[in-house]
Amino acid sequence: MIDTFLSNLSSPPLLFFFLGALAVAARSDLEIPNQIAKFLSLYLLFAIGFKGGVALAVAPFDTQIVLTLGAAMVLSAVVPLYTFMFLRNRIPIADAAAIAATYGSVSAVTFVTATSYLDVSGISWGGHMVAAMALMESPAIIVGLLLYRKYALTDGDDDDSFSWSQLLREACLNGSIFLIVGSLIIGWITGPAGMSQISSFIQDLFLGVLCLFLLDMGIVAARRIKDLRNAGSKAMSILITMALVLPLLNAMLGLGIASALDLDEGDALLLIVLAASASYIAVPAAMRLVLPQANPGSYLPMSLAITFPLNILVGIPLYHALVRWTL
Amino acid sequence: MIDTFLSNLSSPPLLFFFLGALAVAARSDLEIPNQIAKFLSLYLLFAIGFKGGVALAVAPFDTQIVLTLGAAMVLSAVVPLYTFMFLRNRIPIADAAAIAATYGSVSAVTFVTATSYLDVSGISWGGHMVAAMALMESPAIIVGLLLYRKYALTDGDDDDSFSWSQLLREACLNGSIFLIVGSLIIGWITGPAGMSQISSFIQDLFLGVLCLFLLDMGIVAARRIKDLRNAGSKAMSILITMALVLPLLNAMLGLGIASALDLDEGDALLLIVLAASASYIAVPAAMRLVLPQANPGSYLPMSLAITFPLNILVGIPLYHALVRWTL
Amino acid sequence: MIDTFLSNLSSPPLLFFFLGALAVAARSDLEIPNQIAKFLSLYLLFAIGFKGGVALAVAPFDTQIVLTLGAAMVLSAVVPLYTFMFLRNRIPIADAAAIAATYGSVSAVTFVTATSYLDVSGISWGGHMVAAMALMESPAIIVGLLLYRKYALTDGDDDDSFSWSQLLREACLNGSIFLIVGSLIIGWITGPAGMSQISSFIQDLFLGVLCLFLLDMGIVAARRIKDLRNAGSKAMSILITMALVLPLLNAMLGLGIASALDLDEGDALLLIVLAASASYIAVPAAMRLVLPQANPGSYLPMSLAITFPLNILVGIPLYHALVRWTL
Amino acid sequence: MKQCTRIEIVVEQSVSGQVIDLLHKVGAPGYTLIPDIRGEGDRGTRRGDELAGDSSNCLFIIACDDDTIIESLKAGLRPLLSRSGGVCLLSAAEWLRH
Amino acid sequence: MKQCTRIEIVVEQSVSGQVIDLLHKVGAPGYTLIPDIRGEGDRGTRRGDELAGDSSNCLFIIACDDDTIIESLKAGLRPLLSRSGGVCLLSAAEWLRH
Amino acid sequence: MKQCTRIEIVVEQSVSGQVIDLLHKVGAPGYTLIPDIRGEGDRGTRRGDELAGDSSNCLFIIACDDDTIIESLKAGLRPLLSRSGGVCLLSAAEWLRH
Ligand SMILES: Nc1ncnc2c1ncn2[C@@H]1O[C@H](COP(=O)(O)O)[C@@H](O)[C@H]1O
Ligand SMILES: Nc1ncnc2c1ncn2[C@@H]1O[C@H](COP(=O)(O)O)[C@@H](O)[C@H]1O
Ligand SMILES: Nc1ncnc2c1ncn2[C@@H]1O[C@H](COP(=O)(O)O)[C@@H](O)[C@H]1O
Ligand code: NA
Ligand code: NA
Ligand code: NA
Repeated sequence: MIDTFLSNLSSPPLLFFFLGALAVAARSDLEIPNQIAKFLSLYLLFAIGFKGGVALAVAPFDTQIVLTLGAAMVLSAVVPLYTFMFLRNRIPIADAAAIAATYGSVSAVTFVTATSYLDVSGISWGGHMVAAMALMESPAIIVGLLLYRKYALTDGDDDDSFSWSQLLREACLNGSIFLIVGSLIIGWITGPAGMSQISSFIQDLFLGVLCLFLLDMGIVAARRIKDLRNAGSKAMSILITMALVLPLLNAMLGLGIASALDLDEGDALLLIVLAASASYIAVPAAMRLVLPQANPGSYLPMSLAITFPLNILVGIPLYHALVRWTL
Repeated sequence: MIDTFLSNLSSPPLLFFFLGALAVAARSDLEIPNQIAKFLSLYLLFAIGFKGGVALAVAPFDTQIVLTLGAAMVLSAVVPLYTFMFLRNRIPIADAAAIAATYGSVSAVTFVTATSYLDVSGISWGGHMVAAMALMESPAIIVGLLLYRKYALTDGDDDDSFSWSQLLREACLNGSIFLIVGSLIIGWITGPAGMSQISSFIQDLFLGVLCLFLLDMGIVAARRIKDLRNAGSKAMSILITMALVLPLLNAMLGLGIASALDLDEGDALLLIVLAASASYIAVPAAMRLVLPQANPGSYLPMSLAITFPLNILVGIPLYHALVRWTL
Repeated sequence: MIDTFLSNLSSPPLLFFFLGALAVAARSDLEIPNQIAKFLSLYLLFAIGFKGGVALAVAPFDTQIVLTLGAAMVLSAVVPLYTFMFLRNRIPIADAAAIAATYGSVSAVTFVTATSYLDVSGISWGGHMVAAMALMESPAIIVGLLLYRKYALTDGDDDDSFSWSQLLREACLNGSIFLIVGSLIIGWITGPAGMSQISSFIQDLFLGVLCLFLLDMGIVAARRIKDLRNAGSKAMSILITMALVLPLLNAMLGLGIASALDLDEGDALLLIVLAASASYIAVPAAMRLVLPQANPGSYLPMSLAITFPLNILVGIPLYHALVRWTL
Repeated sequence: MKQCTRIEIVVEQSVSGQVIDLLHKVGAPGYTLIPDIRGEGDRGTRRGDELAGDSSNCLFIIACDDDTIIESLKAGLRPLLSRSGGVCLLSAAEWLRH
Repeated sequence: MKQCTRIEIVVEQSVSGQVIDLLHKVGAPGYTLIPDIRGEGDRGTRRGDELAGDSSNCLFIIACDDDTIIESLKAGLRPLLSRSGGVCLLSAAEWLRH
Repeated sequence: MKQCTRIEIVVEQSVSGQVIDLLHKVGAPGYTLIPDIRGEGDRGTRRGDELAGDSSNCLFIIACDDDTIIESLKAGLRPLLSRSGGVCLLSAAEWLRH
């Protein structure tokens, strides 16, 4: 198992993540321009969505797939419930709701890193897991906001600005969700014929782009750690602990579901990674619009500076070992 | 023929165009950063120019090629004439001149989409058609402006700001024209040896980049449709009709020339597509400087939101069917 | 030898450099967006660093390599000495120091162009030359500043703002140096296994990206020539002469060391190119912070508009001929 | 030259659409918009690093010589500013008419 | 500290070169230029989406304490603004001299 | 509405970190930062073309109603401006409080 860890840690993408973090620690001015970072991320969503869609086209839906997708959505709605319940008397209630949504939702880059971990290890995984990821992005946002409205608004204020249509739009039509779902559907429509047209672009470049993207993630995650240090309040220790414990807890839940559904090795690992990961793009974007009362200084450093590195550095090989051991 | 339509509509690039349009319709915030969009466009011009140049290097000029290039330029100068004559008493004269220039000139992305349509269908086409495209960009701009000056300036005002050198610079040295011509010449100089050095970059990535670029085009075209709705004047119905009729009319002219010159299937289709397409980069950029009196709100939505989708979605397979049927 | 020149001049990357320069001369508005240019440069550093690291992993350090690295660093510290001594009574002393640092340091793009010249010619070169390049970036900056402090500050002013830690950070942790060193180390850790994961991204696209990057370099270099013309002072003729003579002089020094160390053909050429090249990214960035008294209008046009084109157009094949003739 | 009020508004990028709608509603004569900029205020630092969930700001500049429009703009902005943060500065300026 | 006039000019990106030439000609002491921004005015919306043929705006800020220069700048700007649109605002400011 | 001073600072991009540190030190209530812009002044043209060694400028806007803070900001800026160039303009404005 130590072996798996070390080989994970010495894969180029993860080493570039370290390099980015090191750049911040060493106060280098290394930086990926922001439009480029955005483009690399669009590329990854486009490629993984398309790949998943093509895979779905050749191995169509069966009961197990439908059950997996259903379980994924339930997972994404349940995680916020217990997260919120635990936090709501400990930190401001808007922050508790935003953190709940953050951990119920998923991180596409963590997922993508796990798929490339599987690809490099030669373990197969199903294209429907991309659909599972897409389905897990939104429910947590809605649950998080409903929890906030139920528990915070007994005094009735602020209610006028709420709009279901805005909530649903922010939850489901965020650019990154839209692109991954769209690419999935297009991949599914065009199938292997479509893939043959763009596979050099989508497959051959994938790991190289992932390296550059994780370099950027290393930079931004390390900056967030600095932010965390600046904040340094009492609540911070709760938040840090949660950011370390929640992914492991949620991974266990994912593992339970995976073994209940008797998933294959690859799909099981991906479901666990989805459960364990926390959002740092779609959820914050939605929260800023539908729950501006929540402080991004609490939920963002948790997901980006702690949970994200934890998952990609230690989590993926650890969850993999657990899958091997359990299934 | 229905078959050709459907297979055209289900090619990945076109599906991504739809996805972009859908994003706007659904009010998603999906967006390609503007420097990235510019880069994707530079890449397409660079790649198609280089490819055309290399093709020219191996199959050098003959009489038919020279005739084709000449006919292309004439086409680009004639189309503005009848377009302007039809419009000049119906809408403001500056707008009529700008629209004339727009439809006489060409759209490189429509051309590129047609070449990839041919490549995927396994139909060959000649590198000199890239040169034809480059030659068709400028004449319409000059003709459009001369028409405006002949018919609008009887009262002599505004004349002082006119400068032939500025006009020629804007018409011929626009960045996109310059890049495509330059890449063509470089491809022609370096030939297959040069191609072997950069073919992975230029050929293998082409369709993938085209997908992302058409995603962006779908977004901007759909935004323009919204703009059109906002305008909603009487003149608008003329403009919309023109935007639907002109490409078909110009395509017929292109078809006539193609059969007179006895062009091959691929080259004939490309000439028709060039005739039918309308500019939305080079001409608007030139018009803003040499004819700022014209309202971009009239000529841009026409070419971008109506003629462009019409050509790539319906036009290409339709013109192809006509070519098959005629030649 | 004329042959080598012509075949160098007709390689796609160099032709795109000309095209960029021509765009400025013709007053075309062709432009590479600045974030894109930055990204292309990050890509080149990432790719060349990684490639060098992988090469090091398979052919580990020996005495000759250690000697080469040592000689490279010494070269980079010695060049500023005589450059400064020659200039210090002829132009403002801060400018003399900055020019000294500029010519002691290196240009990564010149190096990269030389490696692709070698690759295309089928001549092998050692990965440790990438390390040599990285080691040559910083010493000149430090030597340049120390010279300035020794000769300029007899009157003691401005001294308070000096900080060794800032100087070292600027000299050694500049983003581009950091990325190349980091990629080198990661390539060295992951070795051929890592390379197999990202080689399509790193190797296949390399020359295509270099074409687009040199297109941009052609544009910015030509703009600088215009700047030079504007300045037109007496000192300018000294600066222009220096910009032409220094690279040749430094190349001779490099050639001497290469033959003393008995380097292989490829490594010898790269060492000479490093000696002959002048920095236009790392050094100016550092100088603006540690020596803001120096006028970027003097050292930048020298390295960018004269020395850089001289090296890539004429220098590389010339130095190659010398290497062949000497070794 | 004409006296006017120069209005400068900094808000989060994601609400820029709401500000534009407001400007249309109150009948502002035009605006200039600088997108994707940074800032720091009571609600923390906005580094404009969207991939890190960080938001950007944007800056509107509006030249206006009609006091009724200015008043309705101010009234429309207040709830927006108190909900999502930002600043709005007003100063006197002269407008060079073309 | 020194009294000066702060001049702010918004024009279409494509004429920025002409404004820079004008600034050189009238002898402006310097300028700051924010490129590639957006706006809306009498001539429609400029979304800065060049590939859709849309143009961008740019914004110049000039601090100037010489009235002759200011007058010739204004004179030079007028035809440009009436041809291609845009706004120019002037206001009083204090300039912190270094 | 509240009277305040609008402070506008243009400096080279590479010293923006030092300005932010200064703003924190003097206790400025916030700032807005427009990065990567261009300009021309006594120290030549800054085209923001980093790969050509060219630097960019950046522009800070600070609304502040506390004179002590303004004075210490000015004092802290002077050495920075004389070392690396730039301009700082101050003017009066009204601040719409949310
Ligand atoms: N005093 C200030 N001066 C200039 N800009 C400010 C100031 N306070 C806030 N801002 C801007 O407004 C944004 C939101 O402010 P806040 O709501 O206070 O977090 C910040 O990110 C800044 O860009
Ligand atoms: N009232 C205004 N306030 C601020 N900016 C304006 C205003 N009117 C126009 N502009 C700017 O000037 C550009 C050209 O204006 P126009 O010529 O009126 O279309 C617009 O795109 C805006 O960026
Ligand atoms: N008079 C001015 N008006 C506006 N901006 C200026 C002025 N002078 C200098 N600047 C800006 O400050 C930067 C540095 O100025 P300098 O130190 O004079 O070279 C320039 O690049 C401009 O962006
Ligand atoms: Na999760
Ligand atoms: Na046409
Ligand atoms: Na050197």
